[in-house]
Amino acid sequence: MALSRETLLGLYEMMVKIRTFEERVAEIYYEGKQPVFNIAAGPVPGEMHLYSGQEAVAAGVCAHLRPDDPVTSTHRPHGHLIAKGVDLKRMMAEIFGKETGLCHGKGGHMHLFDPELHFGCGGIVGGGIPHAVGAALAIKKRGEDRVAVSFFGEGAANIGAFHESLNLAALWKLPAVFIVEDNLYAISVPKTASTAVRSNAERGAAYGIPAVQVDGQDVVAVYEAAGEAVERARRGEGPTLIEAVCYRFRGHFEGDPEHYLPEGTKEQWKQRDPIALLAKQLKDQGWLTDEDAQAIEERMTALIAEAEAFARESAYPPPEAALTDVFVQAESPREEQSHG
Amino acid sequence: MALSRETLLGLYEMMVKIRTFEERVAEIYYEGKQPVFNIAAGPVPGEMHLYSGQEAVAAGVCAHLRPDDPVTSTHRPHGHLIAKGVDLKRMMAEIFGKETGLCHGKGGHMHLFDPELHFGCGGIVGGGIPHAVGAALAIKKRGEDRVAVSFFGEGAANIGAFHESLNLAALWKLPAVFIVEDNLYAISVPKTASTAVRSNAERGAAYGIPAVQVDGQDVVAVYEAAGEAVERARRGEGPTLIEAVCYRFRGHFEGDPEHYLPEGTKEQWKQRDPIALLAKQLKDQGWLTDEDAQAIEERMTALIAEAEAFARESAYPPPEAALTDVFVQAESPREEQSHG
Amino acid sequence: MAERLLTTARAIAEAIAQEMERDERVFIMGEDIGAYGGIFGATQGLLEKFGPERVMDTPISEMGFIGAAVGAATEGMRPIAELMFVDFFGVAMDQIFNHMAKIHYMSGGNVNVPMVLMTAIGGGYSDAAQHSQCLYSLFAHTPGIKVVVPSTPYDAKGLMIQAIRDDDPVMYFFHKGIMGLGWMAPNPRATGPVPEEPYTIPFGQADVKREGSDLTILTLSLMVHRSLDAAEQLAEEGISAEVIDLRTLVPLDRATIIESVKKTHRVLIVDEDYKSFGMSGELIAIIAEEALDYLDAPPKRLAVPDVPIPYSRPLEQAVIPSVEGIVQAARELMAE
Amino acid sequence: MAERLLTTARAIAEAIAQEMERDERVFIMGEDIGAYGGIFGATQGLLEKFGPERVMDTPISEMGFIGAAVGAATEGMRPIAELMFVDFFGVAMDQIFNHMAKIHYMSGGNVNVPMVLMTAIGGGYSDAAQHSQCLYSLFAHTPGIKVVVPSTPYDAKGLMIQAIRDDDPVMYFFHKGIMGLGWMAPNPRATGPVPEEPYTIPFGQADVKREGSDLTILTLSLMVHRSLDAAEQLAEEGISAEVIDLRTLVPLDRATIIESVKKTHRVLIVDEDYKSFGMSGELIAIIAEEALDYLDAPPKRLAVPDVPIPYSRPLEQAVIPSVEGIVQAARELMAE
Ligand SMILES: Cc1ncc(C[n+]2csc(CCOP(=O)(O)OP(=O)(O)O)c2C)c(N)n1
Ligand SMILES: Cc1ncc(C[n+]2csc(CCOP(=O)(O)OP(=O)(O)O)c2C)c(N)n1
Ligand SMILES: [Mg+2]
Ligand SMILES: [Mg+2]
Repeated sequence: MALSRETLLGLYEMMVKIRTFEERVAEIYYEGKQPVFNIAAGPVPGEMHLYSGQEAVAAGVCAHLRPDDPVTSTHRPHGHLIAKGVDLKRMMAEIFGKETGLCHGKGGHMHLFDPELHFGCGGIVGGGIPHAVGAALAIKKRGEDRVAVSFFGEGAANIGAFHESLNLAALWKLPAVFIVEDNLYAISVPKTASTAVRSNAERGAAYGIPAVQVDGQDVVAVYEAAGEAVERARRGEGPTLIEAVCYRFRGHFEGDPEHYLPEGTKEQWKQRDPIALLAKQLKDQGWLTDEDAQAIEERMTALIAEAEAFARESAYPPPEAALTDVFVQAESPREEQSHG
Repeated sequence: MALSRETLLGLYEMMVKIRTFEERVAEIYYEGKQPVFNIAAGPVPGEMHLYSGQEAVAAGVCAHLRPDDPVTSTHRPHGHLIAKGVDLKRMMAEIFGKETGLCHGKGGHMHLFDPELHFGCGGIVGGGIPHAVGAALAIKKRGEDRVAVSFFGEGAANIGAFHESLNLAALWKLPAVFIVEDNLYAISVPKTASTAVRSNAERGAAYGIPAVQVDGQDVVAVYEAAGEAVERARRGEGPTLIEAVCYRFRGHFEGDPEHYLPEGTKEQWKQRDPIALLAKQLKDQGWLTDEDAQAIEERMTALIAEAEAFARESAYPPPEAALTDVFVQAESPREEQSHG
Repeated sequence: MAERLLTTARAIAEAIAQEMERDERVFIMGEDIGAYGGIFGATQGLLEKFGPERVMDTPISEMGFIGAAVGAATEGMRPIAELMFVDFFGVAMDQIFNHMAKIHYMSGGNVNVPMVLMTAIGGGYSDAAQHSQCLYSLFAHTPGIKVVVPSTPYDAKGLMIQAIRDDDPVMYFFHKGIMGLGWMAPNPRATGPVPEEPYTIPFGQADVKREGSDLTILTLSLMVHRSLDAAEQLAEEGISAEVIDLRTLVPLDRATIIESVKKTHRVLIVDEDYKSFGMSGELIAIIAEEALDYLDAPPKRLAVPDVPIPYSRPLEQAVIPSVEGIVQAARELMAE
Repeated sequence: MAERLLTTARAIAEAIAQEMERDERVFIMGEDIGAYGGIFGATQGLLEKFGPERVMDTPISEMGFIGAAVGAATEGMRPIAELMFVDFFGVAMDQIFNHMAKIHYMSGGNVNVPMVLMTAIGGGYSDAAQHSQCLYSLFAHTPGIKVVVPSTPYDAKGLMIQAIRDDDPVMYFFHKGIMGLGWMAPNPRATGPVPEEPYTIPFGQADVKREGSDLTILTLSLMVHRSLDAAEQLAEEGISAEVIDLRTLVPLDRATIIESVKKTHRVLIVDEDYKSFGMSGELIAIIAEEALDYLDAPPKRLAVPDVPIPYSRPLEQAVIPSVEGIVQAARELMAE
């Protein structure tokens, strides 16, 4: 089924938004880290895993999701959260470690939580997969038509939590969709050195789950596969596993020397930039002009500049704030002890 | 290929040996626990998981193994260790917690180690699977033709270690054989409530591993499937996954009320007692008479009585022994510090 | 009216049942908690009352289902998960340690994880190295987890209801030897008076289970019972031991500890966990920090002497603190 | 001849290389330890020297490959496994805790598990709650694991060789901030003299990194450096601090600790791990048990105040002990 102009333009805009965000974060990240790279320096310290190159996956999947559909993500979460519809200001402020950030500065780039969007992520590979199972379980218990989606990398598909989660989701027929983003590498380790099968879609059989591998550079392919999976889940027919084959354009994290890449492969993959691919298609269909494209880019740049300004102007949390939020109830609930 | 008389009689004897051992252990176990059951009382305290009913699996697999082939087992290890060729005296003494036991009383029924037989087991479900991978890795590194075998239950096939281990074994093409003993239950939880697929053989596909489900009450079926798998591994062609469908005749552990069993099912399964099945076949072939059978039983009973006497006569370790064996080297190696 | 007596196992199951009735967001997951009623009886009768949707037997996938409890909790449910033996924590520790415990903090307080992870602890019945540990210290060391370790049926019920109502992740450790199980060595104090109506016991309130003036015994769980038995014997020798049941390690009731030490000037820690780098060290450190000048003798501790739990009865009995061992340690403490 | 200077990372990689040359049973497994050379450089150059059979990149399957190391060790190999960050221990804890640590004991001493599990610890560079922890206390609490935590290139090499030659399972914790990485804040002491030939440093020998007479600072890893810097400042104020680098927690050099405290009568523990139920408590307990009467002031501890490590720089700097914090704590201790 051919997608409407509106849908395609929506996907396009979203991909541009993510790319623009990521590339701007990269620039900010290197502030204070040049000429000598010091991971602790600059306005954005710590590790930084960017999503550039994989935009088609986040955009294609999240286009089917409502704000109240739970999503769990990874150490590379920006794309998913943006596609889910986050307030870029609060997201950027978190990345800057500011009081106005999504987590008041306690989480940072790898630990972004947005309860309004039912979004969570974290730095432990595979750690979010069981959370999506639990969210889907909550949905099923309440008889709602929401869907829980878990994004993770092909590297994560070799950790125990993957197996346990898929089995539980299938066994309990939960409204969950599992998205493997196969960007070919887990840091420096290629999929061929980590995964005994070529495609994680072959692993659906181990749980009786419908599974498919799609071209993750082709946002339409992702959109269609995800649409089926999400609908299936909403109808109460259980989970789906999708592997989207894609590529990360910026290395595992900023500063990755990428010595492990076979020469020329990145350049080849960049020939299939998901944004350029869709732009070409849209232009071929007469649905996008160069001026349109430029306008979109400018709009996104402005949005992100606004988010950046907000982040920069925001204050850091006071040092004492480090001691709060360990517990909701530092004291016990106020209810009276009825005995003893 | 029809099996030789010698092979079949060997399998038969081994099954009888295991059964006789287990049933005698059960009797001993209840000493001091009647009329009131107290798990801490009697000559053999603690949990007791017996193997009666599943003998065809241990016998059929281990018939292909040499003493130097590593085997990892579970909380239900007696059958595997006996089939591997253990000294019954030292095994029984360990179960009694005696100084002369395999582990000088420190291990007990769930933690039996016999380094001469390259045998280990433990009480954590799935815990032994990665050890078999490591043993197979050691074998491969040394270019030996040994094979590492891991036994575990169908319940264990849902834990993360299963997934990680099978992927590693397949990826590294290790000489390993994975035996799922599907006795239909993990304590009270039936396979249908734990496993999203009917057969764990379907899970071989997730790792590109040859996988097969066999009738675990039929020792010949087990023997043949295991023979292929072991040979394949010895030839350096990688791992195999075998699921043997069987049944435990004595409940999960001694004292299991088994309320969860659908009425009559155990009786049905007992109709297919693996020992009786093979006895019938042997008798039909004229390779076993009632007298032969009785003689074998008596021989086994005598062997086990001898082991029991040894265990009973042996001393307990002295209390101070509790403090040794935490480390091989309580002090640092004697080598001199060459600097500093 | 005669007091109603319950075993600890029944007290826990009743607490869960009452909260499940009160709050439909509460449900429970674990291995063999349904038809079997829980290996240690903490969920007996729940399946019959609430059905398989709210009392869910799980596969042996602790990482998966404890992680699912975290995910369900962040979606507004109030799950209870049972980890059958605490010894199995290692297969699920990432979910416990990096997610359950930290999500509230990492989210800047915006996401709550209201769940209870309950688990069985303790040895003494020859279940050996992988089924006999206590390990509460590991979790008390971990920021973000409330650590509850009851010793009596009464406390068990009140602390469980408190745990379920608490908006934070709570780990609830019950000792097999206090559950009142028919197949364990009888412990008369494993059955006791438990009010029928729901009640709560606030966290962070230690309970002085016996008053005394010569030394303070700080302990919890089954060791409360052994310490009370020891105190009895010590009383006959003219030594008056105060027995304090900590009840919760996080939050910890420092005030009660310090007050008692300031009164008795001598302290013995009795702990079934491993000795080093755990609870016993922490308690001594707190006392040294806050009441150093009140100590008339070095603090003493009796704990598992940094060895795995051995199987053989004489070995196991040698490493788990016994009534005799406590009496002996108290005598030595008084002699210093 | 001028001393040869190496970073800690290079010292560790050299130690491993020398042992791999000496003993063909030694091999190493982990994520990104091959072509990448280890995220923290502890395996740089090894793949080139020894090839992919002995320097094995693994999938992200820590339970699997650490368990495989256990299995290979019991089969007579001497594996080294790298857990990239200690924070990830939770996905592999069962293998570490119930198998690696206990098999020797459970087998009655008949099976050895000669392996090294090395891992990166520490924060201070905004890597937040799941990538900044220290956690050595958790493993020191676990019977059956030797716990090594070096602070200098020299110690790192000698202790690594010792670890590989040891017949017991050893956990080896290196702090990212002492590795001498080009992409971290420079730490001048992360580069230091390291002899070329192989040498060992016995476990259980603390090292007095600076002598002093007014107070004893007990610490390890990066905090040795911060304590030495603090001692420098304190010296200017006329306070003479002794800085003891514990180097190994298991075995622990109690003698050196007690001797120093008996000399200085005051003790400050500096620990980058969580404060409660961990190393700092244990050290104070040992001192209270063995040297109570020598203490002129309550022992003091500076550690992460029982919160997860926050991301934002001012928050993180507030919770990880700093040079200023150590100076301040020492001053307070002297004033008591
Ligand atoms: C349990 C665990 N092991 C290892 C790591 C270190 N690590 C962080 S990201 C990563 C690679 C992840 O690869 P993949 O899942 O393919 O995601 P990608 O980075 O390619 O998006 C690794 C090994 C971790 N964070 N958690
Ligand atoms: C990690 C872990 N979880 C739970 C248990 C408790 N437990 C012991 S045996 C068992 C059932 C195992 O079932 P299965 O693997 O099918 O083996 P079987 O007992 O049927 O032989 C369970 C749940 C355990 N020992 N380890
Ligand atoms: Mg990847
Ligand atoms: Mg089973």
